Amino acid sequence: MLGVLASMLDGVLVGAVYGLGAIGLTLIWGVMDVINLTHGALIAMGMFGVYLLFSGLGLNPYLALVPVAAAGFLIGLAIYWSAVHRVIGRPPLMSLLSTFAVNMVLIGLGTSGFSTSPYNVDISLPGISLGAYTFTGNHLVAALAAVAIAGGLSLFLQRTRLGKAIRAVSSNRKAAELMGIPAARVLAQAFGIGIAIATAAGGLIATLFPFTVLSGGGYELKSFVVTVLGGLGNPAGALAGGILLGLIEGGVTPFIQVSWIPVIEFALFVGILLAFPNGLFARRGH
Amino acid sequence: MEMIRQPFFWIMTAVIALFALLPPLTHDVGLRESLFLAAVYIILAGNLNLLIGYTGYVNFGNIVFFGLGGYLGLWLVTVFRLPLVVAALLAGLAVAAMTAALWCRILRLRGAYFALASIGIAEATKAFVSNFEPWGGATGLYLPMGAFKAMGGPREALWTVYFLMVAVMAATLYLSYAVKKSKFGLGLFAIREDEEAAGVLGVRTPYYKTLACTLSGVLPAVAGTLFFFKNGVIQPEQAFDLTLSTEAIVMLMLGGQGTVTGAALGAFLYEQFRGYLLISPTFSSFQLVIAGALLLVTVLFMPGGLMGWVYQRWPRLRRILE
Amino acid sequence: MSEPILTVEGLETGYGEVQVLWGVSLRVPRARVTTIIGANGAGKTTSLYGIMGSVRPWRGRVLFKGEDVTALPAHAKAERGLVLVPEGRQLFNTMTVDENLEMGAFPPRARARLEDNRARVFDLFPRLRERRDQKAGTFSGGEQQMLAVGRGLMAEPELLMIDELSLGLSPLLAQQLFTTLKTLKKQGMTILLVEQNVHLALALSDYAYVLAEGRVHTEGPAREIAAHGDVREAYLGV
Amino acid sequence: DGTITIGFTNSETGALNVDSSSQLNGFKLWADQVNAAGGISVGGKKQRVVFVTYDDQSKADRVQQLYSRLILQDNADFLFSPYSSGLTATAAIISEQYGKVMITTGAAENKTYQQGNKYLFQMYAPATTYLSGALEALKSVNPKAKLAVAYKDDSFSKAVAQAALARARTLGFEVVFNEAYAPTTTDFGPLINKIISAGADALVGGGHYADGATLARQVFDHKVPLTFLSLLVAPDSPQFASLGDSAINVTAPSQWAPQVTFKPDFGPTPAAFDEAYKTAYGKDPGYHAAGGYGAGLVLQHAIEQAGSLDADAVTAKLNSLDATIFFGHVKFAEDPAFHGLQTGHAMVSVQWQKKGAELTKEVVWPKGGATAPLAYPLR
Amino acid sequence: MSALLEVSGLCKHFGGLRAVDSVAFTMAEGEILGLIGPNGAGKSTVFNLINGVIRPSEGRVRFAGTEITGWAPYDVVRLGLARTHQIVRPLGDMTVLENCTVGACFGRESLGLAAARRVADEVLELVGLRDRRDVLASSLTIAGKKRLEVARALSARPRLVLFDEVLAGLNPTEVGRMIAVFRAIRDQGIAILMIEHLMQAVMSLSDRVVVLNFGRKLAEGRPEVVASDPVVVEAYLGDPDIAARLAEE
Ligand SMILES: Nc1ncnc2c1ncn2[C@@H]1O[C@H](COP(=O)(O)OP(=O)(O)OP(=O)(O)O)[C@@H](O)[C@H]1O
Ligand SMILES: Nc1ncnc2c1ncn2[C@@H]1O[C@H](COP(=O)(O)OP(=O)(O)OP(=O)(O)O)[C@@H](O)[C@H]1O
Ligand SMILES: [Mg+2]
Ligand SMILES: [Mg+2]
Repeated sequence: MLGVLASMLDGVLVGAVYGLGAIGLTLIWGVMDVINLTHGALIAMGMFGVYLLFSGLGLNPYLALVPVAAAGFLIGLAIYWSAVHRVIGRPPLMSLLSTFAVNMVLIGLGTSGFSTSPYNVDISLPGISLGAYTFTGNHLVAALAAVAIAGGLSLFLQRTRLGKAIRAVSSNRKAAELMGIPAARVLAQAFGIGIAIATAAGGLIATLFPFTVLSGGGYELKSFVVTVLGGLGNPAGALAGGILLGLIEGGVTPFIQVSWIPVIEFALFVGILLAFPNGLFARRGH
Repeated sequence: MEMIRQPFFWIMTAVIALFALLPPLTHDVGLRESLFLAAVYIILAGNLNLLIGYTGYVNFGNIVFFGLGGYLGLWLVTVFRLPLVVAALLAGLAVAAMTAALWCRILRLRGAYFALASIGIAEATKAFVSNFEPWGGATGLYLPMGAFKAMGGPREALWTVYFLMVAVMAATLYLSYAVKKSKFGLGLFAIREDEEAAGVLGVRTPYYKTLACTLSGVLPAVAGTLFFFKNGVIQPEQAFDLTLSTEAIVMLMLGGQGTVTGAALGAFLYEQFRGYLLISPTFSSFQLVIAGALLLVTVLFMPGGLMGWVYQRWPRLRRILE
Repeated sequence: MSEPILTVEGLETGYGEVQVLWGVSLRVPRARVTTIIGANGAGKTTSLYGIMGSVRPWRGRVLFKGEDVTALPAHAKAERGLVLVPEGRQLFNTMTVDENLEMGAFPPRARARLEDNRARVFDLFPRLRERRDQKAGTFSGGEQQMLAVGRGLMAEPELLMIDELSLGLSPLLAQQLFTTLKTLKKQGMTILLVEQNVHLALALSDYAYVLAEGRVHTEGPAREIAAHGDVREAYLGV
Repeated sequence: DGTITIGFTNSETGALNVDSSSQLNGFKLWADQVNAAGGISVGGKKQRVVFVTYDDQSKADRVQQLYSRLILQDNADFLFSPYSSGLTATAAIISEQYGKVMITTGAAENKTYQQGNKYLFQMYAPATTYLSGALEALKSVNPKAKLAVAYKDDSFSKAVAQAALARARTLGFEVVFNEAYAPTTTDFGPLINKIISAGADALVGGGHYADGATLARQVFDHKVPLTFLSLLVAPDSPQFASLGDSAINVTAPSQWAPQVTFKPDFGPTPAAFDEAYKTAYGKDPGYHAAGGYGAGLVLQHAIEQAGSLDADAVTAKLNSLDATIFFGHVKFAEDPAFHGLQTGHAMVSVQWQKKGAELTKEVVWPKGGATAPLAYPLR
Repeated sequence: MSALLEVSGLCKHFGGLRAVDSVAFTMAEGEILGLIGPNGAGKSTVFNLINGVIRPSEGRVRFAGTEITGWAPYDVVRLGLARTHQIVRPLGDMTVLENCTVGACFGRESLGLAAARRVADEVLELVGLRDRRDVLASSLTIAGKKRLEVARALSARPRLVLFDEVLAGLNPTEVGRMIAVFRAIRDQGIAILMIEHLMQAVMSLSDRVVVLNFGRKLAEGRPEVVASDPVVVEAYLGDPDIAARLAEE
């Protein structure tokens, strides 16, 4: 019994991080209808960013998140202007393609730089234990950080002008231009924010699990699941979705072979999609 | 059958003939291997085109057809000792049936959500098969050498499989052309442009979508059987490789979605190109980077894919190269 | 008469290879209502988009308040007070009425007077106040038109350009709108109107241009145009 | 011409990168030494060795294309296999039809050798034997241990685990937990919680480097109350030491360890190889490295015996080979049902032990070849 | 002879809003019925309910003797009931001709491609889009697109068409021409149910007029009668000689 509780708690902690990982994707997707296939690569980039700052300069991994996210924002702008801007508003597949191309480049550079062998950020904060079960400090901190970032972002989108402008542009670009909103710049910033959060998420994950250049892919997949649970372009939803996902994983593990978890997870995912075509926590339809 | 009177029909036929004749005439197995993979890619991209290019539904799960087909086929061959061709065809039908049953519900989802669901299906299937003991779970199915013996030894077997694969490719090309020229195709295009409006105009959208999706599954499934039969082993990681799914989409876009020529050309060039980078001593370590960069350039400066560009440059070709 | 707030000189543009405008020249004086009429496909909408820069001008110049703004992007012009209520509404369908209006007031100069303007728009179209939280996309055709005009007014325009003002509006509402424009005009607002309800348009305006096949066919004081023989026959259906 | 071409693909990129590349080092070292000595003598004539290699990206798509190319365009005389069992089976179809000898290093899955191949020879002890040593060692210290088996969900690890389960039962262990985990797993939290719940006090299993290292680390972080931990592949790699405290007293089945004391019939002594490898690459050789070198060595021996490059002549020599080299005893099954399966080679168990500040890898099983007694319990 | 279209007790609620509230009317073969009313009165919603784009909350729709309440749009068309959209929905990346071919292929007679193209051509001729037949639908002007909507609906060879403000955006002269077209359509025996705000057209075309207000039927009858009905004037028509008042300073 205690075991079930423990693994559910574990699930929630990890889930929060899944959620954070997905926010970047869902934001960009919801706002500019771009399925950003560089997401995974950039999560990985965040991981290695933190790794380098930590093992290279001995910077505290959690502090390292700040420069990493900042760099992520700039990289985001760069990717937007170079690869995304020209294909926006074209058939959705175009952006799919261009981001896939950028992804190939990033992965290629990554593999030639770090090969595909695993790395890890070697810190372990004192955890808390529950009977024989232990929750590492890293998990606790990561979960808190995730919640904080997600909360901040959704406030930003609902309240601030830029936030609303982002939604306006996503809803009707031409009209936005006519109303004096510099659409392109707004989109670029939105993209930058999305990437910044993706890299930050990567950085947090790096403090939990070892990673390779390719690790991002797995989290990208989970991000898709979370996106659906949470609804497109809805950060708070994404966080909730992530936690739910973690909870489900944690909840079922004690009762089935762990190798069946993915089956449950994705079957459930498709089921939910059919039941709630706009996502479980969707606020605005699509 | 006024298709026969179209020049494009004969262009396709010529290309298929080249595929079928070049390797045996030159006795060049290297060429055969490369064309074999090209054929596989053309089959994947070409059938995907029915759903993405014609109907406007982005299916990331297209690899499931290929993988399931492979598993069903090898299972039938190894366990029931069925001859390859029979197994392949049965696999095709079985996959079609499953698709019709399952996907018609998925197809109720629109745009991005459909894309997501298709990813979900791909992953679920993969995870399921890696746990499914009758199919060897993670170990997969190994093909006993005997299976080749039945076809006169490996050497002959591989040639036979190659010709079969070319046949499936031919079927793919003719099918996509026939569909494009048909009333059915017109309905699909209408759905792609605006599903609501199409419905109001009388297009039975649910049936048409399901039919398109089902059609797009049959030939990849057959190809799957052939491909993994040739490999002699099938394992989940290889059978349901999401990257290949995405690459198929890439090929389609590269060539120009919605056009038969585009799908085929995109697939062919992509295969050749990746293959070349992989073996070229200078590039091999940077092959991904280069492939990516070139792809990006094409996307940005040839939005309509290769065919889009060709049509713009020589509008008259629009009539000839479908 | 004071120098015009907007001057268009020999504007030429089109879509892709197709040229649509073949040298359109307009002068829009301050505090007046100017109308463009013309058959379908004459190039009215294209002219307005050309002025805004949504369709890039190929040749010719656009001067706003004396400044050459030909090359500026649309949003820069909106910030200077040159505002277009586009044909076919172009609302932010996924956002509420309120948010739509708020976005209308995006330029800094408009931000300041957001609340007063919102109040004014709501008085103009009470329906919008009743439905301030409804998503614009689910509005009826006419309601969308109200919102489009309202959003335009939110932007504190110095020159308000409206494409197909009365399109889809009930006669009553159309009349109300025209009366509103008249009051706005009295308050000193400058308006450039594209309108198919030629009778009302000419009645309201001071000066009118007749566009045909991408060229200015005739121009003159509204009354003369209204009386002009072949104009009556071609556009007034009499 | 005067050279012997050996072709193979290796996984420069993709999941199998680490294990595959250390093997490559082994191949290279062998080739360099041979060429330094002028080459392999074929019928008295010295012929130099050249490698042709491509990246198979750890994927099956192009394996056959690449092996065809190796054979037909690059005129490879002999082949080494790709790293994993699946890819090897796929490549074997090509190598067999062109009658090319292919020495497999890595592909430990027994199924690979049950497809009726004639020219395929396995360097490593097959998957089925991997964990028996570890279990015997455990039996010697705690016959009553409650055993947990957790393994990577791929063909190799699964084969190993299943063999281990059978062995465990015959040794009379109670198996309280037995599950596979997805190959991409990085978060072992759920698994570990279950192992704790099951009340296991010994854990055997694992898979390859990435997952194995992670599992070891998280077992440590979660303070799992285990007395014995033995994992496949990962702990054998020198890199494993970087785990620090998490690595202490972890044992692993190993195809080979530098300290072994075999008396080679030909080729270098274990110590000599160890030395050469250190000087060449500046790090300790893992068993993949040794296996790679061994593969070359065995091939060289067969060629020299046959006195020709003819595949069938060489095959005959390999079939009849029954010798000991630095890598251990080598003998291939001749029974057509599983021709080429490695039957001679026996594995050892190694353990990371803390000597002062140093972490060193000691051979702890079989007792005969042991360099240190098994450290028990784990913590 | 029984009615061609029979709508009874039709209701549609959106959340709290009663967009359509127990509306009932009938139409005879070949009749032209005008549906007018203030913006947001529920006219387009009535169309959506009739051809099945949305399901009614209550009420029934009978067409040509068949109960079609809750049918899918594509089945309704096959029965011979076509419509246009107020907010145009062209199949943008297809040519004008292809747009109409779709209409003909999947319309009442569900023709083969060749036959469908012929029908499409005739129709385009009729609405005066013949010369644009090979341009992409997306490149038409709003008014052009509205004409396309008309053409597409007619290609289905319907017995009844629903026109939703297809004259909006035309100048009076062009309206005059379209009115002629409508007469031609009617002479082919096709009944027309049209939403219009252009009184000029409504008056001269309609046999009868139904007036909606806040989702309810406000009035019904012959055009000139309805037009002079003070309630209608007050709610919808407003001041006839507004133009004069605008002009005076
Ligand atoms: N997006 C477009 N692509 C290509 N051609 C276009 C596009 N929009 C308009 N056109 C063409 O430009 C010409 C002028 O169009 P425009 O919309 O300016 O006419 P208009 O005077 O506004 O007509 P209406 O009264 O119907 O609005 C027309 O021939 C139209 O077909
Ligand atoms: N999906 C929806 N959700 C909420 N309200 C809706 C929806 N669709 C329509 N409405 C409301 O129902 C009412 C009737 O809409 P409808 O489009 O039928 O009006 P209409 O009579 O066509 O007006 P117009 O002449 O302006 O086109 C409007 O107030 C509109 O806002
Ligand atoms: Mg216009
Ligand atoms: Mg309406």
